[in-house]
Amino acid sequence: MNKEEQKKVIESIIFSSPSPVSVDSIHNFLSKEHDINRDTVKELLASIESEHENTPVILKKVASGYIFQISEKYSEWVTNFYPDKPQKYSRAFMETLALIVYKQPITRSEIEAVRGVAVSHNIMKNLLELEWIKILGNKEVPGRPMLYGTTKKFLDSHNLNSLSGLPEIKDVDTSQNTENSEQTQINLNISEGNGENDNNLDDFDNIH
Amino acid sequence: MNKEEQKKVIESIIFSSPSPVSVDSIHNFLSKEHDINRDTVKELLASIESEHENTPVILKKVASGYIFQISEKYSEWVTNFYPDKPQKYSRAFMETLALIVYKQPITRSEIEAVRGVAVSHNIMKNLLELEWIKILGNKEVPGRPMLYGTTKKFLDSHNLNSLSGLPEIKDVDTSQNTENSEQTQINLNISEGNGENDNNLDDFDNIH
Amino acid sequence: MDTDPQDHIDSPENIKIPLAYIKGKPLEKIPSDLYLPPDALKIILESFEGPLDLLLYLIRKQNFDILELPVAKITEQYMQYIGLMEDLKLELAAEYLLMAATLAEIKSKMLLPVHSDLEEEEDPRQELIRRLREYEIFKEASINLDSIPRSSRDFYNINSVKYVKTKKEEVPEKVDLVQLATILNDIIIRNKILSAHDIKRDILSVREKMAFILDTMSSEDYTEFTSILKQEEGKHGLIVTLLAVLELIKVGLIDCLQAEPFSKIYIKLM
Repeated sequence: MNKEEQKKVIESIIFSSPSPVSVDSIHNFLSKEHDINRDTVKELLASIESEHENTPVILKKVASGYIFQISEKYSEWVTNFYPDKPQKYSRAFMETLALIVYKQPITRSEIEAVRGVAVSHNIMKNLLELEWIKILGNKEVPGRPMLYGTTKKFLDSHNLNSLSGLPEIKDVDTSQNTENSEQTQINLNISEGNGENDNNLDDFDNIH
Repeated sequence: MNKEEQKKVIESIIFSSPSPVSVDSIHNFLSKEHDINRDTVKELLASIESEHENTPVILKKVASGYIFQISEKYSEWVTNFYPDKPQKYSRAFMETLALIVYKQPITRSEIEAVRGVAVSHNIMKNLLELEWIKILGNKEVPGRPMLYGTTKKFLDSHNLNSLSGLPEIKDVDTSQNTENSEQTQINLNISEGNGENDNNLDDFDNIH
Repeated sequence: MDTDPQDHIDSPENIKIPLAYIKGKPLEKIPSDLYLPPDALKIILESFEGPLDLLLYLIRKQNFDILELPVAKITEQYMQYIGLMEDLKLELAAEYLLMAATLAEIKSKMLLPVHSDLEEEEDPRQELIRRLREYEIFKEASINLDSIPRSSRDFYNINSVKYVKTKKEEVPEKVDLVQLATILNDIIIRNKILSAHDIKRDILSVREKMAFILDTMSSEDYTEFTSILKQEEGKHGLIVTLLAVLELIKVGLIDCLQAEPFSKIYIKLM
């Protein structure tokens, strides 16, 4: 097998592999049947690399070996070819958001108390990064936990002018409310708070 | 963008795709920004195909579109490179598949009638998970059992463009066919159904 | 083994048929001087895909013509295999026994004198012959199908070549506001059940709850899980009810449905 053939075998192996292929594994494989040393394998790889230099698919050396990759020039085309999958929000994400939307201002531990499970750090981070929620202030209780509420961006991205545009929730029976006076207080009508960002804060101020 | 550039974009897309890429999806994508018609896309694909003809990487047309493949000449090297033997399917699995392939649309109990034994839940689950078969609809008999047929992915996995590329089977004797006129009828119903299935079922008709 | 299986196989009028091939050599009988572990024989017998497969094997090994199916001989041999399987305490699928009954029925019909006025009558073997031929066709088709080139076995696709995603202005997906409201409702209802107070322990036993569920549930309609909870039983009641439901599912008394994770759970009597 001449060098050109060996190069083609190496190309085939790297192309068919889902993960990078190391010099050693190529060398081990080829040296089973041919007298080939490790440096030759490296030379062959270098030659394949330079041949692919200006093609859409380039040979790339990464930590664990060699892999073919779409060249930078064409990556943008490929990125655009694949439409982003619509993100699916988890149940935990939706529950957390629902509580913040309807029960703001609310602390993390209040969310946890109602949901019965810890709120994952990722969900809060995600909501903050989306800029759907923000920190409204601190609750004046021991530890001064942060109070969360929704942002104008949340309203904008859901085509709402104000929180009063949200679907109403069914009446929760009163026994629950009275029993949970603290919550009722927090509950204090966000529905009054209209639209603008700052109103959220106003509401918050009103509560306290 | 000239034709050479367009070819490179197409190559990048096909290389990066996890499954075969259809002419239509390439055409839809390119025509968003460029004035290009479907026939030109086909010409470009033909040109890519011929350029790769004697390289280790060839462009292949299968049922759901175009995909790059290791050429036959180098496949054996690849097989030998990987120490793991590819998955072998059981006889029960292959017999069930054969019945679905050649007698689609077919219900589970029809498969069982021919094989003389119950079809294990795992085999059907496995075939559905491989996406080699899918549910085509329900048979209009009491209980409305599900009707199964093969998918484009099944054809793709066997380098086929249509079911007519499969090995032919001996005729089950003619008395059988007349007796089974009901099935033929169902066949027709489904092929009217949804676009994508059409090809499969048409091909299926061709076999018989 | 107390009974020597070869007694069954080698009755004098039978043509020897190999039980199996071991390294290419036919194994026609179980050598008496060699201990063949029952497990090995089990594997041989288990390799049949069903009664039709076993029948085809018996027919083909002896070069019989399917169309002239010698029912008497085949039935006898078939019964010997069944006997062997039973001796080995193989779990015989019902299909094997059904086929034995079918064969016996055909055999007895064949023994009846043919009346000249009933000439039109079907050959009692006809249906079985049809089934055997049909099965053979698909058995062969499955072998052919297995041999055509298959992805990742005979040829290799190059797919998912990596690329570096260029950054796009990402527009986050909206949430469904109606769903958001529904979810809040669910939380509140759930919370009500969970937050009930002052439950005396030991009042609720899982057994008792199982009885209650069996009593209140119907086998006709599905009942939604939360509807069997009693608010006054609170969290403890929820846990006991859940345990009771799981227990009932385990023993196969009730059937449980859930369309997707976190959606409502429905149960009914089996």
